[in-house]
Amino acid sequence: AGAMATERALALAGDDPAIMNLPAHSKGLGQPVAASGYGQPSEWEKNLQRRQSPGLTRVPQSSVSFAPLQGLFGIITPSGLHFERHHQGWWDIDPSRHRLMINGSDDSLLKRPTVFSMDELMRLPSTSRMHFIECGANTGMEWGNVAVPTVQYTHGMLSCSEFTGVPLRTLLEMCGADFKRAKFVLAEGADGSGMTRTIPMSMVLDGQVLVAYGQNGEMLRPENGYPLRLVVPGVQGVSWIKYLRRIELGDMPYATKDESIHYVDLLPDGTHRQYTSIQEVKSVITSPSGGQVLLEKGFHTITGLAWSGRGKVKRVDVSVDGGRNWTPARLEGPVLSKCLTRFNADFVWDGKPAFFQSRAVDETGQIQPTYGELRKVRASRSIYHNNAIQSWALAENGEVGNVQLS
Amino acid sequence: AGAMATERALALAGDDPAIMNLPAHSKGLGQPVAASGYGQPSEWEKNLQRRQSPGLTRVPQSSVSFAPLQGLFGIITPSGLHFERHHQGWWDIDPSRHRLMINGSDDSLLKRPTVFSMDELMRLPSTSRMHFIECGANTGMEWGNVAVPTVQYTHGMLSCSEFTGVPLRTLLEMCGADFKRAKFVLAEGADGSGMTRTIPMSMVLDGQVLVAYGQNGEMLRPENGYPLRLVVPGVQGVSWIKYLRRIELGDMPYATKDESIHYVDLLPDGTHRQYTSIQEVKSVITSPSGGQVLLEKGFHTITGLAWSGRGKVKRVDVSVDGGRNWTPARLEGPVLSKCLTRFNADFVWDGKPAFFQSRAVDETGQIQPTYGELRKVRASRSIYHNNAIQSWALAENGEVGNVQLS
Amino acid sequence: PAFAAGPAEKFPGIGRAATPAEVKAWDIDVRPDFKGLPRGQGSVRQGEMVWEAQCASCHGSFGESSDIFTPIAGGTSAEDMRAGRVDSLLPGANQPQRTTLMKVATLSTLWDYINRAMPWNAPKSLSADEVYAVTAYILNLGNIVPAEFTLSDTNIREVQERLPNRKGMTSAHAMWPGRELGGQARPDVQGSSCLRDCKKDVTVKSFLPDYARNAHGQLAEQTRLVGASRGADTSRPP
Amino acid sequence: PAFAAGPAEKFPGIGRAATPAEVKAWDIDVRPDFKGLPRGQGSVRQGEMVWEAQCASCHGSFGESSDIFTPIAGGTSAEDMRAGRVDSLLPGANQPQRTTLMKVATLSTLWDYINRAMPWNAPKSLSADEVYAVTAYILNLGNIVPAEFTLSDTNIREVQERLPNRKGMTSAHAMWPGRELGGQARPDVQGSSCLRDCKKDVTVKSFLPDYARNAHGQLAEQTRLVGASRGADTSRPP
Ligand code: HEC
Ligand code: HEC
Ligand SMILES: [Ca+2]
Ligand SMILES: [Ca+2]
Ligand SMILES: [Ca+2]
Ligand SMILES: [Ca+2]
Ligand SMILES: [Ca+2]
Ligand SMILES: [Ca+2]
Ligand SMILES: [Co+2]
Ligand SMILES: [Co+2]
Repeated sequence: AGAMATERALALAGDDPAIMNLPAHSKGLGQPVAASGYGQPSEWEKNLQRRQSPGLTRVPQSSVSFAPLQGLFGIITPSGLHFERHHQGWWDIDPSRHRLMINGSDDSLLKRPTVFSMDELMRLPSTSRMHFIECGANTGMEWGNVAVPTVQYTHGMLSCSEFTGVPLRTLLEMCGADFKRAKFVLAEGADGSGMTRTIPMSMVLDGQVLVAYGQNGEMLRPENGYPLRLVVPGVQGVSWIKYLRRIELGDMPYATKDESIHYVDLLPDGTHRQYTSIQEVKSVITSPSGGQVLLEKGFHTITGLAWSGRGKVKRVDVSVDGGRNWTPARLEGPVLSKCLTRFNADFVWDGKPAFFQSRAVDETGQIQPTYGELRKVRASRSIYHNNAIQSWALAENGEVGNVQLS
Repeated sequence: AGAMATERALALAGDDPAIMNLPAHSKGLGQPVAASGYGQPSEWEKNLQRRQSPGLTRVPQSSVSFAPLQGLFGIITPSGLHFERHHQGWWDIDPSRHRLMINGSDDSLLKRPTVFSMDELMRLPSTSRMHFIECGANTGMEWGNVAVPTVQYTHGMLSCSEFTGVPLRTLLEMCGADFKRAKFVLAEGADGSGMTRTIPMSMVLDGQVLVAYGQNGEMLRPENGYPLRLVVPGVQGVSWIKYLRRIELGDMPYATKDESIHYVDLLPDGTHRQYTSIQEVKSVITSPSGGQVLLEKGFHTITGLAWSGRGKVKRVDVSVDGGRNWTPARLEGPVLSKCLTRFNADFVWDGKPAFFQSRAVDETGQIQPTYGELRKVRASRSIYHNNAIQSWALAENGEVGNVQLS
Repeated sequence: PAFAAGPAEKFPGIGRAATPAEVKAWDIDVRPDFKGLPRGQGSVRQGEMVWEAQCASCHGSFGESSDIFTPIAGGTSAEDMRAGRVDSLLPGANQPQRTTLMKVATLSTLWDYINRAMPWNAPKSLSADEVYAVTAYILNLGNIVPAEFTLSDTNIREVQERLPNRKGMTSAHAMWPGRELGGQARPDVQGSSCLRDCKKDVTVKSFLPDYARNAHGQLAEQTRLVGASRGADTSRPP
Repeated sequence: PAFAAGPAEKFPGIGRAATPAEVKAWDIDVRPDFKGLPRGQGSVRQGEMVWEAQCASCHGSFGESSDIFTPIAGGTSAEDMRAGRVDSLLPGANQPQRTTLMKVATLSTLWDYINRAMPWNAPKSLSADEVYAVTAYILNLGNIVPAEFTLSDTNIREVQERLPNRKGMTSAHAMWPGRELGGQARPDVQGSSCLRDCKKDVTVKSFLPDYARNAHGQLAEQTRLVGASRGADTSRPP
């Protein structure tokens, strides 16, 4: 009410020049259609960029750029702001010369090793589905302590798109796969890293895994694997092989570099968990969030994202008192499986300090853990799969900071 | 089978150089992350641009650019390819100086005329929803005869995005609106045209109309009304006022220029239908479509879009024999209300001529009409609201053309 | 009370009362019942001066130009003015273009639009009197008012009753969402759900003539370089 | 029969049989059971030459560099080699970085990765013998094979049995989607659904120290210019 009184006083103090002096755009002729055949965001939005976290990686071709979640709405990530993770740089590949090969680790697993051109793949029955993609290392910097200031850096290895492509199962059927014996699939990229990952056959069989060329209505972006990538819903991003050139059927997992030396999770007993694929139930408040300063007391909307690699988000609870009490947030539809879900909750700021936290529950009953609950089992050296509840602290001066609570 | 035999012969004739000679991207180091803080499509995708239809309009600031539907996937339109319709050019407005005013046509209709800044609007409870937007004049050039070659020009005044914003109802409640007497809403833009349209209060009351700032996860694009536009689901695009500066409550419709001199539909008896808002059930096959040439016989996917301003799409039938026989197509989920729905159907081309047609049915039971059915009632001078079934003719040489059938 | 209270307490801190001057600055719309019309007046002769100086370059001296937009005047008759319906809108009337005066049913529409949007490159630059004047000039071009006429807020209702197409609009349709306009519940057009043997003959009634093949540019450059098809090479015959 | 038949008749015209030479050109993966490993051999000494010429600039002469990536060798002991578990992975071991040799459990992984991806700026440029050699050199850096050792397709299985962390991996978890790996059905971590009075004290355990305030640049320039908040001005203290 105090803030409002000030507002009103200000208003009564005079008429708003932004209203009284008609702006140029009300009194002139604007720009023509098709000024850009492919349009761009407003010049006023330049602050929202994907960015690197200084010091996180040593070379920019094997690195990460984070999506600016603090400024995004809804569930679709603009493709220009999709997070990046490359191991040996990205390419813009001539699609007319790109090929997909399907073979077996031996002849008995697959009857017909086959080569497909993009022309051919794009003729096959396709499906379009919205899914999140999250790097297994997302929030990895925060396993031990608070390390970075904003949600862009804590959670920005996360994006969500509508993907279009052919179910891998269709292709394997065409090639005469022996689904009884071939329990694993190796997917391999055409880039320098020749990125390879073992893909669960169960997800191929139930039609979830896509050989995708479309992303948010257009072709994949070069940074995201143009012209072909694998989509493995709910599974960490490294399995979504970019520049996909080859699929091999096998009867054992492949222990590739990025599932043996990296993307393995160190447990307290010194063993590494291997083939940890699923991204567990998780959520984060994107606004108000670290590095932001609230302008005024009064009504605010708490907004954020929730997701689960196991299926649909069922509920998101929000707390503003450090986790003493929680209130269910509003979920924005459509709530889709293995897709981001936007949640919103009301908050009236009285000028006192507060904490913002969110906790997601998925349709399998998994509940997002606190740091305490997570570390009790996995300690804090796993690097990957940190799905703990994120806490933001609001100070009296309106500034919001990244914190971890008892 | 003939085509396949040829293929195999070709394959046996030699190993594919695209496979045998490893490409540069398999043997080198690619580009770094964040090479673009805001990424762009592949260089190979440059053909897909929004384009004007030569001769359609006289000045490019009051004109249309069409979305390249022939190359799009799924239901989300990439914001860079969103169709444009400006009446007095587009602007990139400083959002910190943009205001929304709400007033009544007289004091009795609205208790508190109010001014909102963008800062304030973005604090209110918001919702995110996916909706199509179609210009009332979409397919208008084809009322009488075939006039344009491709689906970009026949149906490209159509796009679909996830919009984020505040229900207009919330704002009107804050201002103390008299919903009993105020049956109409005037929405007004801040651009030179000061575009104004009368909005149905029934759609405001049921929460459908949004005051939106978000589009596909980021802010609206300047061409689409940055920083604020009205979203009126299912209603023709001209009502989705861009650069929204003012909402007025009234007790009668406003008969603005673009609902009295334009966006009125001329009937055979010489009267004009006024306030024709709803975009009726409609669909179009986007591939194969006019101006394309099929490369090969054999299996092809027929793909297209269906939508209805009255609700969800319930079914889409596809015909390849000129409308003698129809087969239900596959609908891709999620099927959402007043949103594009992607459909797919199988087609094996035997090298003979064929016709591609699609026919949508919505959840209210409305069925998309043929040109014959449509013209029987409305003749062919309406300009707006042409939702007839589109026909594409496939010739023996593989070329697809735009036709209208008996 | 309209400007006294603050915004609803449900959302503290959001919105502020608009001042009377602010509302006056932006509330410029004029409704069919002429609510919102400011006082003022302008003669056909004054309008002609405004028109020649600020409008004719785009619309032509007699509102006849179609270089920029459809013509403003033309296609209406004295008979139309009496009946309130424009005959040249009937099928077969052989009217090349539908002019503004053939269509407009509410004079407020013209006044409001010129006031908010014209001249196209300098909208909202005319005074109220200039808008009256130039509206009068347009009406005179259509022989709706005589050359010595002065249009004003006091006589505009009478002129409304002379508009050639004032009875030319209908809301009796199902395309307005809601019942505010009366309208009709049932859409006027319905397709068929036939699935098998729906028709006998299939004839192509209309197709793009060969001379128009390249009218939208080289289509080969307007589609993707991969996929099931390529764009047709429209620089050559099919 | 593998290369004889064409693609399934369900989708005529799509896909073609891969030729044996094509499969050979692309099927380069080497599995943990060494399926896919080409014949060949290379000594530690030959490997040292490859290493110094093509690897050391990034990884350091002894695989110790962390300028480019985590070090490759270091942190393993003779005891680890016998047991197949690396002690320095245990909590409190005070090992600054987790090197490649501390983690790798399957020798195929190293061979396959170097063969497909190294040198980083010229991947797939090494001959099979060079990959054997440089792998031998790396193993020697970790004291897993002696300096006179020659690694080959015939003895690689024996060397696998000496890898320090060969027993360090587990699939006993619920994070693989499917039952192909055994694993566990029940996730190991579960949160609480408490809604009211869930805890007493709230203490901030960790926060960003003041000196790191600007470590990610000026945050005021990393958020939108409108909305409920602005980015903090991190060029100044809070
Ligand atoms: C620089 C060119 C230009 C000038 C000068 C100009 N106009 Fe226009 N006028 C246009 C264009 C273009 C349109 C169509 C705008 C649209 O698409 O909504 C138009 C539309 C109109 C219309 C609506 C016609 C219809 O049927 O929709 C009227 C009435 C009009 N102008 C009157 C005027 C008057 C009066 C003036 C001078 C005071 C004027 N114009 C000056 C370009 C111009
Ligand atoms: C120009 C720099 C550069 C050169 C030269 C280079 N590497 Fe690398 N190496 C890297 C980088 C960067 C990575 C990490 C790649 C990634 O992120 O996946 C790496 C990773 C590795 C790894 C995996 C380490 C781990 O723990 O994941 C091995 C093994 C390796 N290199 C061996 C070699 C060998 C052998 C050579 C020479 C034949 C070589 N490297 C030459 C830069 C280089
Ligand atoms: Ca293999
Ligand atoms: Ca008004
Ligand atoms: Ca305020
Ligand atoms: Ca008449
Ligand atoms: Ca083929
Ligand atoms: Ca040990
Ligand atoms: Co990753
Ligand atoms: Co329009």
